[in-house]
This record gives sequence, C-alpha cells and structure tokens, in this order.
Amino acid sequence: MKMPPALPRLIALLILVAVPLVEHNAYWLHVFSLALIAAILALGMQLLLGMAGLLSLGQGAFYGIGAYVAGALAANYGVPFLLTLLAGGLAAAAASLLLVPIVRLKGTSLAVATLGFSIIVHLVILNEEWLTGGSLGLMDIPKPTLFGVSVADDDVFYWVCLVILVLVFVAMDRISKSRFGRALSAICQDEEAARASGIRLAWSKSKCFLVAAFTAGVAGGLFAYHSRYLSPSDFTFNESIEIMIMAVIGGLGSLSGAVVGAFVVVLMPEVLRSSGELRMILFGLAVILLMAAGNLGIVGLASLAAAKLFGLFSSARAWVSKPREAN
Amino acid sequence: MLRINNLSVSYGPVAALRGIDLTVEAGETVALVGSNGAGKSTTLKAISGLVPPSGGTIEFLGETLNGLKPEAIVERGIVHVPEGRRIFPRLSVEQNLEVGAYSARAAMRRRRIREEVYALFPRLRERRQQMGGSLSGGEQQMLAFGRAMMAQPTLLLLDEPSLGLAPIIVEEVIRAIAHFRAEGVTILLVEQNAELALTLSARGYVLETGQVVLTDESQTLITHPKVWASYLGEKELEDT
Amino acid sequence: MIYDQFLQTLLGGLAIGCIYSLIALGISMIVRATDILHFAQGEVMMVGAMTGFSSGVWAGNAPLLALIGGTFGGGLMAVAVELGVYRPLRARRVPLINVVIATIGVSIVLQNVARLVWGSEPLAYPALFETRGLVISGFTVSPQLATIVVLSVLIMAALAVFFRYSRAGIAMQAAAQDPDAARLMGISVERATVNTFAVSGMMAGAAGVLLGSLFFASFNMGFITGIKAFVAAVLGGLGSVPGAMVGGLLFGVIETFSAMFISTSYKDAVGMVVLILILLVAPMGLFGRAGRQV
Amino acid sequence: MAALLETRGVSRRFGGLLAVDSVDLDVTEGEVHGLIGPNGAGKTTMLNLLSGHLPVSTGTILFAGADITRLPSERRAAAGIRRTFQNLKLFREMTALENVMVGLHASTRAEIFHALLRTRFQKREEADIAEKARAALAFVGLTALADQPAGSLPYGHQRLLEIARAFVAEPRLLLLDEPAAGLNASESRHLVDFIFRIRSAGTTIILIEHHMDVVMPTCDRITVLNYGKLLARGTPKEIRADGAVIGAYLGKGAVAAAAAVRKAEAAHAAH
Amino acid sequence: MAKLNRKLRSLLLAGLLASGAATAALADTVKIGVFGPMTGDAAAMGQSEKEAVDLAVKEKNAAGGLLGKQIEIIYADDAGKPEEAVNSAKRLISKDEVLMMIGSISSPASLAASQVARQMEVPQIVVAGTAQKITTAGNKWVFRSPVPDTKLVADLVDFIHEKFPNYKKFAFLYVNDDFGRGGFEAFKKAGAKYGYEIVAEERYARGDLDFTAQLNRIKASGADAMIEWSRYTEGALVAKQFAQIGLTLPRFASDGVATPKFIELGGNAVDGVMFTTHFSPATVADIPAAKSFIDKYKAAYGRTPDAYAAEAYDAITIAMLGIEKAGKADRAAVRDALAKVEFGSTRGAFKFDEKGDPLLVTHVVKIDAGKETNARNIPVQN
Repeated sequence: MKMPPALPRLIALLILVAVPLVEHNAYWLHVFSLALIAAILALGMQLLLGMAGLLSLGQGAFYGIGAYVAGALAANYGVPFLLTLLAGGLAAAAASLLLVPIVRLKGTSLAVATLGFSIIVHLVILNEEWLTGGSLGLMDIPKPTLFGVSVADDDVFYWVCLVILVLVFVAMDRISKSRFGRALSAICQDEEAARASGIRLAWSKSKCFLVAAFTAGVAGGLFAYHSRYLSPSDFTFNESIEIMIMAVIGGLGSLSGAVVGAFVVVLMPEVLRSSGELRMILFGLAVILLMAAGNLGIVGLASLAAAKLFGLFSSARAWVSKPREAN
Repeated sequence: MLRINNLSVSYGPVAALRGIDLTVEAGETVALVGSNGAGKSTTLKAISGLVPPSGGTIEFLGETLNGLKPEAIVERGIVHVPEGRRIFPRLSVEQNLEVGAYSARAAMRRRRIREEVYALFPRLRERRQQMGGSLSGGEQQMLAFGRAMMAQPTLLLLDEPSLGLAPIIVEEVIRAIAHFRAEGVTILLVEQNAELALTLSARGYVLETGQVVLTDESQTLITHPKVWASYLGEKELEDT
Repeated sequence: MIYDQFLQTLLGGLAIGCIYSLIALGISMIVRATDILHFAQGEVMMVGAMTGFSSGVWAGNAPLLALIGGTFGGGLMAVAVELGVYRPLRARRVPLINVVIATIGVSIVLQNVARLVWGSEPLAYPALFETRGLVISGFTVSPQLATIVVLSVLIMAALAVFFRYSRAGIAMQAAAQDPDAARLMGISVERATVNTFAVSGMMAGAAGVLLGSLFFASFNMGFITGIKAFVAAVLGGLGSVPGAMVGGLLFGVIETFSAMFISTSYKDAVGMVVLILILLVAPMGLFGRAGRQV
Repeated sequence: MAALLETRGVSRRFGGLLAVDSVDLDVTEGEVHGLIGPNGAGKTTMLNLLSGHLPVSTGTILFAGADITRLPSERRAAAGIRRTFQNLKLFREMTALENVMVGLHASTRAEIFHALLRTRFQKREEADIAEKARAALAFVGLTALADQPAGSLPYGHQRLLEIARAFVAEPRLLLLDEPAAGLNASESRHLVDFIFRIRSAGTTIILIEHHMDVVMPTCDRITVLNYGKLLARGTPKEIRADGAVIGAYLGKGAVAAAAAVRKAEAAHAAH
Repeated sequence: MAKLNRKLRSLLLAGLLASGAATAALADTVKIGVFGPMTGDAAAMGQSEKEAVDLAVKEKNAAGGLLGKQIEIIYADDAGKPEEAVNSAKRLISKDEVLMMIGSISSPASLAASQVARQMEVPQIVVAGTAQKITTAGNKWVFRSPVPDTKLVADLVDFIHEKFPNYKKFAFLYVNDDFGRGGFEAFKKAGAKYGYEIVAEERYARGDLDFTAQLNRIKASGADAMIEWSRYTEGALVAKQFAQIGLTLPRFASDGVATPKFIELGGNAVDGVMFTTHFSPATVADIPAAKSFIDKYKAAYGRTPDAYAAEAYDAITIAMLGIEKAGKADRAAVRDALAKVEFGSTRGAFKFDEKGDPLLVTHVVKIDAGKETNARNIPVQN
C-alpha cells in the first residue's frame, strides 16, 4: 500500500529534464548546471559519509584534481570532452590511493587528516605554475563538444550534466544495493561486527575512497567546462566542507538527499542574493535550522510532510523510522 | 524511608524492571540479589535518577523522586556508588574526593570528612596527588567509598562493591560498609556475591528478570534454595 | 647572525603557537565535554578580538581593558551559541555530525554579523606594546612576541590552577570524564557544559586580543586561525589539555620553521604532512587517549 | 574426536590486570562447550581472543590444527570462526535479511563493476545469498520479519537474528556470547532448542552464558573461569557438584568476611 | 513533495522575473550591474567599490540621471571567488538585464566574469584586477579602470632607476596569488632592462600573519632594496615585522597599499615605504577631479578614499559617460562609446588604449611621518 519509492524520483527527474524547456534564463540555467555538478559531488560524499560513515574532508581536493586534469587536457592537448571527464575521474581516483595509509583513522582524526590532504592539494595547485597555471589560473578551456557537436549552450550543457548525474545516481544506487554497499553500511554501523562477518575494513574503505574520488573527479571535469576558467581559489578546503554540508543537509545516507542537499547549498545563496548584506547570515542560519532535522534531512522531512499531507495509507510511520526508504 | 511502588523501567524495547515493590526503613541495610540482568543495577539507577521510570513511583521520606534530576536527588542525601567504581580517572585522588562533596549539603563539612576518609583509608592519603586512573582496582574501590563518604549520605546505594576484587580487598569493602552503618546510614546493597550481601544485610530481595521473586530476612534467604537457583538454574535444582 | 635568526624564528613560532594553543585548548575542552568539533571556535576568537578592540577604544586605548573586554566577549559569545544553538540541537538528539555542521553555520553567521557590526576594514589595535626590536646581548628580541608568550603562559597557568583547585573546574572535568558518575555526585552536567563553553570562549577571546594586538582585528581573522588551531588540537590529541598546549606550540613552531628552512609556499603543507605522519603513528594524537570519541 | 580449537597458555593483559591468565582450552569438533564463571572472570575477553577481536598477550591459538594466533578477526571469520556479541552488534539500519546477507560477505565475490553493470554473475550471486539468508532466517523463525530494519525488532528477535548472521556462513566454530541475556523464560527455552539444532547441523559451539538453565542442558562440557584463570572443567554434572565453582559464584570468601563485619562493627562502636 | 513544490515555485518565480526583466529594459531606469567581494576576505575592497559607485550614482541621479532616466545600480557579491563572479555576471546580465557591468576587484574573479561578458556581449569595466591577461585575451567587451601590473611595475622600475641608480640587487616579497605573482613576473621582465638581479624571491599566502622567515632570508640576501607586492593588510604586518627584526632596506611597494588604512594599520613602521599608485591624496594637486572626489567622499563616509574607491569611481564615471555618448541603452553601442571615452578622472587625464587599458601617469608616493608625499620630488640618491 506504499507509494512506490521510484515515483517521487521519476517526477523529480522529469522536472529536472524539463527545466531548460521552461526556463531559458542563462543565469538560472548556469546555476542549475552548477547544482547538478554539486549533486554529483554530494553523491560521492554520500557514499563516503552516508554509507560508510567516513568523514572525509578530502573530496574538494579530488574535485580540484579532476577539474585541473580535465581542464589542462582540453586546453593544452585538445583531448575530447568525454575523455577528459574520464581522465579527470581516473586522476582523482589514482590520487585517492595516497589516502590508503590513512583510511584506518577514524572520526576526527580522519576528518583532519583528509582536511590536511585538501590543503596540500590546494597548495600544489597554487604553487606549481608549470602544471596548473598557478594563481593566475588555467584559461582557454575550449567549449565542450560531443561527437563534433557543441554542447556549450546553456540548456544542452545542463542536459549533459543531468545525464551524468543520472548515471552517477544509478551507479550509487546499484552500489548501495550490492555486496560492496552492504559491506560499507556494515562498516558504518558496527566495525567489529563487520569484521566478524569477514569484511576487510581497510580494503573496503580504500575502495570507497577510490569510487568517491572518481565521482568527484568527474564532477571536477564538468566544472572545468562549466566555468572554462579554473583558479586555485575555487578549490580550497572550503569546498570540502561545503560538500560535507550537502551530503548531510538533504538527509545523511539518502541518495536523493544528496541531490537535494546540493541544490539547497548551491541555490540558496543565489536565491538569497536579493537580501543583500544579510545574505550569508541568512544562509548560515538556514544551515543551523536545517540541522535540527536530524538524520532525516530535508528529504526525510519532505516525505514525512508528504505522507502526513496526503494521509498516505499507513505508511507515515514507516517513512519516519526508515528515512532510507525515501531515497 | 524509601518506598518503591510498582516500578518499571525499559531500555528501548527491553523491559529491565517489570513492576517491583520495595521498601527500606531508616537505618536498615537491605540487599538486592539475583543473577546478571535481573534488574538490580537498574533499580539503583532509577532511584538515583539516572534512568527514568516508565511506570510506578519512588518515594523518599514522603517525597516523590520521579522526574527529579540526579543532582537534585543527591541534594536529598541519596548517594549512589555505581558499579565498576566509576572514579574519575584523570582527576587526582584529592580532586575525586572534592567532587564527592560537590552537593551543597555536603560542601560545608568537606574538610573534616576528608580527614575521616584518610583515617579510614590511609592508602588514599599516601596517594592523594595521584590520578584516579593510576590506582589499583582495590584502591579505586576505596576511593569510590571515600567519595561516597564525602557526600555524607542518608541513603547509600551500593552497586556490586565487591565485583572483581581480590578477597583481601573485599575485607576493606566490608570495613567501609560497616563504617557507614555505624554512622547510621541506610544502605541498599546490590551484590552478585549473594552470601556476602546477605551476611551484611538484615533483609533481602531476590530479583529475577526484572521482578521480585522473593523477599525475607537475610538469615532465611541465605539458606533458601530459590536464591541458589537464581544463580545456577532452577530446573536443574529439582532433579538434584 | 644565524643564531639570531633562529631565535627570532623560534620566538615568532612560539608566539603564534601560544595563540593556537589558547584556541586549541577551548576546542579540546569542548570536545571532551560534548564531543562537538567546534568549527566556530576561531570566530569566537574573532569576536573576542572585536569586543576587545571596542572596549579598549572605549576606555581610551587601555590594553588591560581590551584584554578583559575580549576575554569576556569571547566567553559570552561561546555561552550564547551553546545555549542558543548546540543545546537545543542536542536536546533534539540529532546526530553529532549535524551539530558539527551547525558549528560551521555558526561560524558563517558570526563572521558576517561581525562584518556588519565592525565593518569589513581591519581594525588597528592601539599599540599595546613596544614594537621596535630590542637588542639584548646581540640578539634581537621582539618585546611584542615576548609579551604574547608571557601573557599566554600566564593565561594557561591560570587555567591549570582553575582546573586543579576550583570546585567549578574540578566539576567540569568530572562531568567530561564520566557524566553519569558526575551526576551522581550532584554535579549538573548541563551547567558544567555551559561553564566549559564559557572558559573555552574566554581563552579564545583572550587569544583574539593577543592576535589583534600583534596584527589587527578583522571579521575574517577567525576562520583560518581556527582551522589551524583545530589541527593543533588534533595533533596534540583532541580532548587533552596538555595535548592542546603542546600541539599549538608545535604547530606554530613547525609553521615558522618550515617557512624558514623548507618553503614558504608549502609551509602549511609541511604542518599537514607532520600531522598526518603523527596520526599514522598515534591515531589519537600525541597525548590522545582512546575513549570518548566521535 | 579431534580437537577443533586448542589454546595453549593464552593470556591477555590490560595494563596491570591479567584478564585472562594462561588458559588452556580444548574444544572438540561437534560439541557444545560452555564457558562460565562469575562476572569479571574473563569469559568475554577469552572469546575476543578466540575471535581475533583482541590480540593475545602471550600464548597460541590453534584452529583445526593451524596456528591462527596472529590472524585478524576478518580472516578468522573467513576461515569459519563466527561469533555473536554480548551487547548485540547488529547493523541496526539494515533489514534483517540484509544483516544475514552481510554474514555471507566472505563467501561472495561480486566486485564493484559487477554491481554497476548488473552482470549476470552478480545477479545470480545476489539471488543465491538472498536465498541462503532467507533459509537462515527461516531457521531462526524470523521469515516474517525479513524486511524489517534490524533495530526495530524486539530484543529477543535481535538475538536470534545475530545468531542467524553468524550461522548463515556455515561456520565450523560458533562463539555465542551470552545469547540468553535479556531473554524471557520462553525465549530462553526457544534458544535451548535452537542450540541443539545448530549442534545437530554439525557446528561446534562455544557458549558463554550466565543462565544456567541454558548452559546445563545444552553443554557437553563446561570450562569454568575465575579471575582469568581456569577453575574447573568437566561435564555439567561434575561442574554443578564442584565446590570451588559454587564458592566462586556465591562468594566462599564471604563466609569468613561476615565474621570480619561483626568485628569491624564492634570496633567502630568501641571507637 | 514539498521539495517539488518549492522547486516549481522557484521556477515560476524565475520565469516571472525573466519576463519582467525583458520589459524592464524599456522601463524607466538605466541598469548597471556592479559586482565585487562584498563578503569574504576582500570585503573591505568591495566596500570601497560600493561606496564610490553609490556616491557617483547618487550625484548623477540628483542631476537628472542618464538618457533622461534614473540610474539603477544592482550589486552582486562574488566573495572574491571566480566561480561566484561568473554566477554574479550571469545573473546581472540575464536575470537583471543590466546594460553593462562593473567589477570585479580580484583578477581571477574579473577574468572569469570577463568570459561571460564576452560570450554574452556585455560591456564590462574591471575595477581593480591588474593581471595583464584580462585585456590581452582579445576580449573587446572588457575594459579596465586600473593600469595593468606590467605597466605599473615598468613605471616603478623606471622610477627606481632614475632616483636610485645604485640599486642593482633586489629582494622581492609577494603575496602568492594572481596579484603578487603578476607583480613579480612583471618586475622580472621590466628589471631585465636595467640588469636588475633578484637575490631573494619570497612569497607568502593570503592571510598569513608571520613573515619573519621571509624577511630573515631577505635580510641575509644582501639586497640593495626590497620590492613588496602585498595588499595593505599583509603589507602593514610586513612593515611592522620588517622593523622588528631590524631590517633597514629601502622599500618599494605596489598600489595594493595605496590606502590610508595602510598607514593606520602599520603606524610608524610604514614610514619610508615608497609605492606606485595612480591615486593618492599626496599627488592630487594638479588633478581637480581627484580633489573634488576626496572632498565628496569624505563628506559622505567620513574617511579618505583609497585607490580602490578612486578606480571604482572612475569606472562608474566612464560607464555613465559611455552610455551618455552612446545615446541609447544598447550594449554594442555602449561598448563602442566606452572605447572612445576621454575625460579628466580622479587619476588624471583618462583614455583607453586599443586593448581597453587606461593610459594614466603613474605616481610614486613616499610615506613620510605617517603622511603620503609625492616621491617625484625626492632627489636622486647616489
């Protein structure tokens, strides 16, 4: 008697697909594309934090690595669009191997060690001019083309981002329902019991970092084409913190939550622009208030509200106790 | 003095106490015995306010304690020495004792009582600058008692004071309990070591899976087969 | 000449390190008492610097009043966020990560409110100390840095005395080490937590005044400094008071010496590499203990 | 029958405390071996040493003739040693079925790319372990609750679920740490039946338990620990009749201590 | 569900705004977008930008506005970040439908936004970004108010060569971002002309507080003089620590310190610093526009304007002149008109070169006893 969990997702997808048909404003399309890219980032973070419980503040670094690798390949060697995205993802994944020694750290120690990684990567981007253009940034990233057709128009690029987001979403969904995803959840909920079931912690965690880094790298590649100019100041550790907020705000552990969280974190400051001086204050207050939603997140609250609103059968109770259902 | 009526406590889905009745009169020492998980510690925690009752009432000197915070209950003279001693490992012995006399009713006379503690446990005086965590198990138990003395209880709740201690230390425990009794302190004692508990007490309650199954004079209980059964299995007893 | 440089670098590192220590102490105390990673501690420091500035200026450039004003400003701000934000969140039993993110929200709000209240321009503190270098038996010593080290040491000593002898200080430690046992001793854990925030805010506020007098006060001075202090606290062992002191000093000295001898471009990276190496050997930091952790 | 598990002089030290003090344990293949003793006797520590959750301080552990002393717990799990935990360590937010499927982790192979592409191999493996997991749930009588989050199950069912998670991997040795804790009388009786059925499936069991009405009927042999040392071993009947065991439980020292009480009280009164 | 509703609503709202904006172009105001770091580390510069623009626009509107309409300024905050600058520019152009844009302060933010300006064909006047790249990328839609760092540095080098012919060895200290890096690269290039040798290259990160390591190395480097490319916040700290470790080298600095705040923060430690700028109260004697600007600014905000304010004031003035000259609210016409603007700015006679950079006379200012003085007049030091 429950609403099929796929239905809200399907509706959301249709709306996302329709956005450029309804909204032609370049600014909004630009910001929505940015939100889609952020959603990819947040999905990677959800794998780390929501599924495996690994509080990593290194995602911003992988995002930067992906962006610079994709951007540099496109700008300097004319590598085609999709290949540069793949290269960005792979480079980030390769860089994640550097984190293997620290995956055994927990909680705060892991967070701060990965924060340190973010800072180091930022400094490399800033200081290695020969590689990244240094503080003056990486310019002249060409417009993206797909099989010889330009996909640089705001609406087309938006759809490209959306397709990649959907692919990543489906991938994460499949992972979460696989042996690997179960192992990560098990690690998250009880490491000792996971070991007692034969799960190798360091191995699984390293793989988790690798997949999340790849995702962030692809998002970085998209960002390179979205902005077409990369500057070190877009890849500070603040980025990592923002990604963490995205994953939590929508609903920890929920894939839809990650997407919604990314939209909130990207769109809210833009919507709040009209409030002028108070903009960031309101944003900060909103973040604090949303945290009161607990682990339900926005998606959990929304489905709760929906369930209440429509008096949907008897499912309300199940929605509360199982926010995961709602994603 | 203490009157417990139909007290129930649940931890999530698990019912730890299923409606127990219990009374302790002023100056008495009463033992609560029973095997692991019978609900002994939970009873003490409910009295001292650490866990909220899901039903029933706890009355102390005519006042209902339900809903009071632990720190308010301490102010009424109920002092709970928890299982596992729970001394503060990164405070010195002297600081631990100081914390014992934190409540307003105990703070006034803390210097004098501290001397009494040191007189009773000279080892503590020797080690008064050491961190609590660096003491041996026996010394920690002494410190826990000293801390309770500092609190100057009218009703003392003791949870497994002999647990994990060598027999020679158990004698120290007995000495400390005797001290409290001589001071006229009422004691509710939880012990797995039933013989010890019943030797020290006048009356006892036997708990099993959250219910009082038996209550009587300690002298009677000490030979009662049901007590034995609650430890080593009832069914087996029948065919012995 | 080279000794002179070495000593100057060391003194500079120690002075910065002292300021990190003061902030890190607060971060550590808060973690110990509540498990919260307080990302807004740097902003509390900033508020201290600002209120210190305002009270100092109001009182006609009085350094002592600036210090007092900053200390209390920081303390009050920390108590305000505890009572206004963290306690209500804890009461709702939200997961710890939510509270941690709320601290980031607090940091954003404080920074931007301070920008509106005190403006976006940096504020120059009145010269609290002599700024010219003093040459003592061939060594150039900055009285300003020396004063900061001395003041910080005094503040930390006062904190040690407070924790060691005062009933409130002992109660705060007891509540942090074993909240249930502390309750059984009649300690209100809620009040002890507020006290913890107050003391940690006061330390941060004092650090803000010292930092402000050494450099200047501005609405954005807290974030980076706060993050560095955070790293220092983890380096020393989150939750350990001596760890926070040593971690802060160590981090400050590493920072200045790596700028001196390794690379100014990568000086922050050196600190991070040291941090990661230390965590690999001692996952809980130098003075860390297993135990209450996130 | 051959010894499945042997320990030789196994000790574990925590700071100054010897929690387990050179214990020799022999567990025969196919038996239910009880491990009892008063609170704080070192039973759970011993179990943690056997499962690899704690490293031994000294001594060796042999499993099916192989030295596993240095093997980490996940490798021991893969080798066929499974356990439950005294304080229930379930994956609370996963469904009961998923919990049991995690138990089969070590015997499955599907990698990430299988999951991403939904390969036939992955689908078959998933169907396979889901079926096995359902069978295990049926075995403990939880079929109806397969899709409920583990954390929302009644306590007794959680205990059974944890056993199912350990049992589903068809371990050679199953370590049960106080499985009856928190169970009511009828649940305990159910547990006793259940242990018999696991045993008849050929699994060797080490059982830590306080509830003697669970231990006595199920165990073939019992080892008693006290203060970390081996106090006695034998059949349930022998153990019940052992004076040292009774003393350990009821406090033999206490009789002498009682005299001390009176003396102390008299002294205090005089003072 | 609530999520969907909200999204729908915001979409509807956006649609309404877009259609509203389309009509607004015909409406009764001339819209100019101004963006810069209103929050974040560079917020003080954004503040100067906003104040200067407000001042100019208020005055113009009081005098009847532009093209017979009032000027409406729409501010956008980019927090000094390129990513947000792009958002701001896109928003100003396509949502607010501004006629043209002014901004930003930092080079990366200005550069990133200039790509939007180019793509969407909207004129942009950069307020303070000095990276040469901004105008050399062949982007005809971008102009800038300050001179590029290459020119500024070349003028400084000429000045040093003229007044201090004996200096050959230099220590260069710079902030490790586009600004400092640009200054350093320019100095290397310009100094080569006179055979200058760089004996110490030292950098620091934005927001750093301690510079003793760098200064100590400079002290040991045997340089004749120190060149420093800092903004005034770090610059003031450098000056203080310079004094504390007992350095006495002559110091030359960038226009990043061309603000009264530098002296306020640095106190007597900044005495003796010589810096290049195009705007300083010390050099306004012959520039009537500067004098009146300073007076008006002081009257409005109670403080002396800094170089950022002057650059922003000139930028908005150029914009207004250009729009007036174009005679219609048409972006292409405005662009062409802007290129031809010539007027007496707060920094002297102003006109753009073919790349869109201004042709201005560079001044060198020496701080003397807490006052900015014109260093042109100092005697040659042998």
